[in-house]
Amino acid sequence: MNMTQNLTKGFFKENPVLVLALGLCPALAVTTSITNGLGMGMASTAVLIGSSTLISVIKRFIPSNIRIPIFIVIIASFVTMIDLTLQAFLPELSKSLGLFIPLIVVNCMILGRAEAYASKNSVLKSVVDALGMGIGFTIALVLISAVREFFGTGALYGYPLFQLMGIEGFKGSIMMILPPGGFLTMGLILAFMQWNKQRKEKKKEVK
Amino acid sequence: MDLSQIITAFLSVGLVGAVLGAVLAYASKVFHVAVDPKVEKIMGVLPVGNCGACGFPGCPGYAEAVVAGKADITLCTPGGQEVIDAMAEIMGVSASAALPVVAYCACNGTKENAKDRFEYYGPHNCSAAVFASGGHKACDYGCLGFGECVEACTFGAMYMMDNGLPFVDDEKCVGCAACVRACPKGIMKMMPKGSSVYLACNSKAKGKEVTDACKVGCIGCKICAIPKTTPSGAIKMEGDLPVVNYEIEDTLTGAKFKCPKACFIDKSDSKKTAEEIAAEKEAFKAKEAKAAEAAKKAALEKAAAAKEKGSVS
Amino acid sequence: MDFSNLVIIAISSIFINNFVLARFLGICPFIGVSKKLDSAVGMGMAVIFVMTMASMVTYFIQYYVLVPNDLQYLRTIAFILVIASLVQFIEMFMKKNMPPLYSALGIFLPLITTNCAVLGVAILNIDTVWADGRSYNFIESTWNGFTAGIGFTIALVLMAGIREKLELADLPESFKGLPIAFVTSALIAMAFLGFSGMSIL
Amino acid sequence: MKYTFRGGYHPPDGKSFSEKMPIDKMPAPKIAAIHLHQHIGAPSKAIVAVGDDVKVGQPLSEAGGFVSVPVHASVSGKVKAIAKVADAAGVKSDAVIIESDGKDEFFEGVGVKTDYSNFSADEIKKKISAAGIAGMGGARFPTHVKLSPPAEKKIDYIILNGVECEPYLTADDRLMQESPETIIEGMKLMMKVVNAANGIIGIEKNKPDSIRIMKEKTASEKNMKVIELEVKYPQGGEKQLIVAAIGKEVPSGGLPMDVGVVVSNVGTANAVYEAVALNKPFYERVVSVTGESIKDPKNVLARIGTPTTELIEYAGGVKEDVYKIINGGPMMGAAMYALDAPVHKGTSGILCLSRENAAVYEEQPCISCSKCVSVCPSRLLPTDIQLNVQHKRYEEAEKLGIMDCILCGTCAYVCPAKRNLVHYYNIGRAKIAEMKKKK
Amino acid sequence: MDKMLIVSANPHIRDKSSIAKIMHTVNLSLLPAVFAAYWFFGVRAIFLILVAVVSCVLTEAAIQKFRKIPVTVSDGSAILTGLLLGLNMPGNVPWWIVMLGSFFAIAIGKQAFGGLGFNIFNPALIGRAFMVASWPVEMTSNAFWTQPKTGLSMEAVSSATPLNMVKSALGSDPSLKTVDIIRDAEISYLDLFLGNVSGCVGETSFLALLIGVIILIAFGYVNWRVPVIYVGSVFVLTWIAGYDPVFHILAGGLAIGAFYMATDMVTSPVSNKGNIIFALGLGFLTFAIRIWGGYPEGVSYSILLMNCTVPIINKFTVPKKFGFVQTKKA
Repeated sequence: MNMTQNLTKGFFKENPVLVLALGLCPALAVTTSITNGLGMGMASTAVLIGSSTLISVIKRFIPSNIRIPIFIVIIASFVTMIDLTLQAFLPELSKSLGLFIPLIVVNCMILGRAEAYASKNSVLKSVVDALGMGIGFTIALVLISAVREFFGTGALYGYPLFQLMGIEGFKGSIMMILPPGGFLTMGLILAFMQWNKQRKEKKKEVK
Repeated sequence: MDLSQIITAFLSVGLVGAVLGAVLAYASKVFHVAVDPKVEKIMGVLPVGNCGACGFPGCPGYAEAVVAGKADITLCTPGGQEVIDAMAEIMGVSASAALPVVAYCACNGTKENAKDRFEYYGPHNCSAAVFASGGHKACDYGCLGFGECVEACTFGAMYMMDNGLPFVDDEKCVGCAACVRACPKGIMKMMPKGSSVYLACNSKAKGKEVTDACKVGCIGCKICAIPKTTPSGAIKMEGDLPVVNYEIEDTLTGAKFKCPKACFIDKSDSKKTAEEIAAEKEAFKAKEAKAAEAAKKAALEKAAAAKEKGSVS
Repeated sequence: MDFSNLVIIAISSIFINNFVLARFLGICPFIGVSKKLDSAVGMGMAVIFVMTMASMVTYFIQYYVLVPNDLQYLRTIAFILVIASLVQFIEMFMKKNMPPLYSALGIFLPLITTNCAVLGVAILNIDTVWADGRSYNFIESTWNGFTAGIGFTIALVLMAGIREKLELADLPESFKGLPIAFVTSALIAMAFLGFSGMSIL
Repeated sequence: MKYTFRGGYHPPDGKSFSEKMPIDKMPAPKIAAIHLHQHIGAPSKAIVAVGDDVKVGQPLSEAGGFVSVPVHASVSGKVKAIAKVADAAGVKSDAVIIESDGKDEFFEGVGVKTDYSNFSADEIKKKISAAGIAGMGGARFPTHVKLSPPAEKKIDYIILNGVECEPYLTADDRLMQESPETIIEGMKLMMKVVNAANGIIGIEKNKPDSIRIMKEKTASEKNMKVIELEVKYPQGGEKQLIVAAIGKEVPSGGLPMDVGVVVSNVGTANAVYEAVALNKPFYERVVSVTGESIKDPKNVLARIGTPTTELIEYAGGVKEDVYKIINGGPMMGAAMYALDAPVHKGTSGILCLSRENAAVYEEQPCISCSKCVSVCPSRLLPTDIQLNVQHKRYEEAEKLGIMDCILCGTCAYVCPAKRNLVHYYNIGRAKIAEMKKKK
Repeated sequence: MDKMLIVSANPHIRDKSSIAKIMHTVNLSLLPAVFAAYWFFGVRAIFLILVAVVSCVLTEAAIQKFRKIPVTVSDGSAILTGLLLGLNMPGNVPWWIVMLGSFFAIAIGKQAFGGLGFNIFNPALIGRAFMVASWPVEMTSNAFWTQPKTGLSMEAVSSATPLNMVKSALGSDPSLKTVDIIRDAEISYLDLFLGNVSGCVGETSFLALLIGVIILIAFGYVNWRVPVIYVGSVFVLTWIAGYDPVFHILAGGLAIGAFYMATDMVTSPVSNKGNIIFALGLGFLTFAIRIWGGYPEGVSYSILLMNCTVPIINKFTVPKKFGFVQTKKA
């Protein structure tokens, strides 16, 4: 597998949220607007890259039977760093993501990559893999939050599209930015992906 | 931030960690319970993300299920192919060295070829239809055409054709024999991947009964099994139905062209044009005529030789 | 001890701010272990147990280790360490001393380590404040952990019951598996909206 | 007091076609095909060879075990072949095919009156078994086995089943009206065999004539009573009848003898009398040939082995609109496609239905209206069982009690979604039996 | 015989009932309620009901076409969903909200689960809950409820529903008595019974809905236990808690909920025992949400919540199989 493939596989083919169903909690909880989704995605990516790099650097020195606690501590350290950084520089975002910043620790995507990839591969490969996965995670979060923001408020990234198009009477469905909307969007996106996959398979069969 | 703060931070977390570590280390000795070493080995290769994607309660649960044989080794999506391979090694599920096989449908009773004996109403699947007086097909052994085999195929290698019979895509078929187990009539069978000609009938009934029910059913005439048609001996009769032994290499062209009911089907025919098939038939006939002539000649020569011998003696 | 505070905590963490359906905590096990009713009940019991224990232990860590040393920023690291160790300890203890309970609950324990609901409840115990600015005391924290676990269990058990029924349903191909699980969660979450604004007192 | 059970449903009974028709003795057929296996249990073994001459009542086979009974020639003539013949369900099995010589001669001793008053229980049982009697209600269980409970099981009651809850069928009804004495004598014989103190005859309320006659005839017998049962299908199910008569439920997986009861069909009682008193083996029985699509509905005394086609012709043939021909009643009988299938010991009727009555419907999804649950006499959850079988989850289906189902078809009858419930039960039960065998 | 006979499993005769017959009977039994909606809320009520019915039917047909499965709108179940949804709308709600709600009800509430018979939740209520969560102002604020008017006058005057009135009055002064509040608003029990009060267009008339449900019970399409126990338990609970029980059973959507939504065959338990538990749960939840909750009305949410529990109720109320209860020797 070359580097490009290694990078891009996380975007869609092995997207951590949409295909592997990892890291669902933040993907549903903070995706009420694109700003939040993007912020969460980038924060997680930063933690992922940091921890993957460090783990793959020191992988030789970690005794295998206590590797998991060590990984968790490493990840937790990076999370704390990110948490403090956000609090200092982006207090608004930090507030709206709230609880879910510290909870990046228990995002199984990060531990999963550390265990399945970084602890077995070279530093460069691990960084690329982490970057790819992080971008994939961000893509998924932005996608979900775009759907929710658009149908929920009629706006995209804060721009009120409906009003710009001159449709005044129509109001977005507030439910989409409430908890049920998160589940629903996720379910419908997954259903769409499954449908698309089956359609392609069927096409192949007909050929 | 002054130095003392860093030291307190370091010390307190270190202390918490040390205490917990010590307790756990002690506990792991005190509470040690023997586990199947295979489980531990599998735990070693699993990602231990405990994500639950496999449907089991965490990685240990999954590892135990695998060792107990209750779960497939393919359920760990985060681990991907590497984990599957590693687990396969631990579990000793090596890729079988046997010849690759593919499934085929041993029936050519299309809607046109085979008659119905009654109209069937009920659930649209084969095993249900069998419970209504053995199924609506006049032939007791014939394909019912509801496609339960296709449903059983998890590799997308089968589909139902318009003529009411299943089609097997040899390239996709992995030889798992799920369709063989699914068919209530025992029509789906396995053959080596490279072979092309197979017997498309499963009827163990006598000649008249078969002709009453189906245009292309095997009447048990034994023509295919005689050495003249199949010199290699790859076809043997078992009761009223011939059985092909694929271990003996043979193109089975004799059986294909000489069967009076055309029960032998050549898979490669679908890729050829009508002319090509006709030409092949001609070639076979010519070859056979030649062989017959040669045999005749040989017989004559033999007779002549015998005569000569006789005259000499 | 004000009993009414406990009632408010219970109503809030079971119904109004249900951990799964409103707070999105513990989605992975919620989706993963809700295929069978029996496992769902086992998992739920294990979560209740661990959440209660974790609430108790992290309370001590916070107020007797971190706060006196002015180290609140190490909260995340300290908590996750404690929780992970706690779970592992409980698991080993159960395996040895209570095999029947272990086979019923224990197998779910590892799954809980990385369950964000547990860390979530620990952090929420510290962060939530009453109207007068007071944080949860020890009993309130423990009670919050316990009731949040009950809320999680209720959601999990309802979901498992529905998913067992859906196994036999004639679902559209594209909705089979995860998609319908999420759609169902959405509809349950919508039903739980009925509890919003509820106050018994 | 109301005699009935919980659940059940009353479909329109359609008995008017043949209930007034006296039993009509049908001439012997030209060719009779007599299956060697006409009962539950081991098949019987043929003792005649091709070419042998046989006479009416001559045994053609011997029992193949304890749970097995012989079959007897129903016509006199020559054994033409012993070959596989399809039965009403389309299953092929060995049968003795006899070509009639038209003389209808009796085998030695058949039909000779004997004084049976001094017979011991064992002697009676032996006679019953030798006569090849198997339950005539449809289950075809060998009667002598039913009458041989283990020593620790005390039998208190013989219950005669004159319920005939299947719509259309009238064979038992006619038999009760035309020969009540023999039925009562047969019951007395059975009571003697198992030493039962009481005899009960259960008859559904929609047969007032039978009830009147049986009551008159048993008036002098102290230990016998006739009970009038509510009109509800499947009142004639063995276990349902026991509940209705004595209020006890046969435990799941158990037999009537577990509650001290032996249940027998009225036809069987008649056959027992004939076997013991007249030395006449079981070679003919009453069959209702009925339905709206037959020209001349009848109750026929037909020889075992008579082809269905001849029965239909004897009843005037089918009408144009015939759509389905059923062996047995409309609720539990089997639809036939091969009309040369011969009459069996368990054939209680041949039913010709028109499209209007026997329409088949496309299945619709279950809307859990729970009608099936309220009518199920076994108190199961029919739709859950069906869905589990449909999704090949046989263990679940077994847990839900598919094996306790009596296949009566009431659930499928009432289902507004027209689901083929019984069809799935058949599949599920077969698969579970298969799985158990493997273990 | 040369004619091909039919073979299928027993039984060979079938009852004449059918799903379409059941559904259409239920639809017809709603006619009194539709008439009451027209009588009290005018043409706009009929318009809303029509929008709902047409959108439901079109959605169902479109999805079934898209899935390439037989279109089954003629069985009347989509019409029923539309009718119930339309009857559950405030009089002044914008029509496009009704349309979107109907779409959601059928697409997500029903077809995503595989269509008729497999839905876990009552589709009409899913539609309504979706609308309440999405457009709370239009669906619940006083400006969108209309004052009933007898006859054909066309102007619509907005007014709070009795439940809203009582809830907000009690919120400001808990010591008030319900009876006094409604007397001050000039609402009599008779008004509540007939439907001459503000509210959703089809829910106000207890009388019309009662006629409908009696027809259904007579046909055997509704298990009488559910409506009776549901209404009864609300009555008893509000009575014990010191509220006005008669007001609580007559006001709001309890009638349409108890008579039509809770009794939906698909989403209610199978056994009688299950139905009793189901109805008791409904009664308690409705009481809890009305009295303690943030909403003045709790019927639709309680039914949705109990719908979630139906699979579990079914699991634990399996009837005792024949032969497992040994009756004592007589």
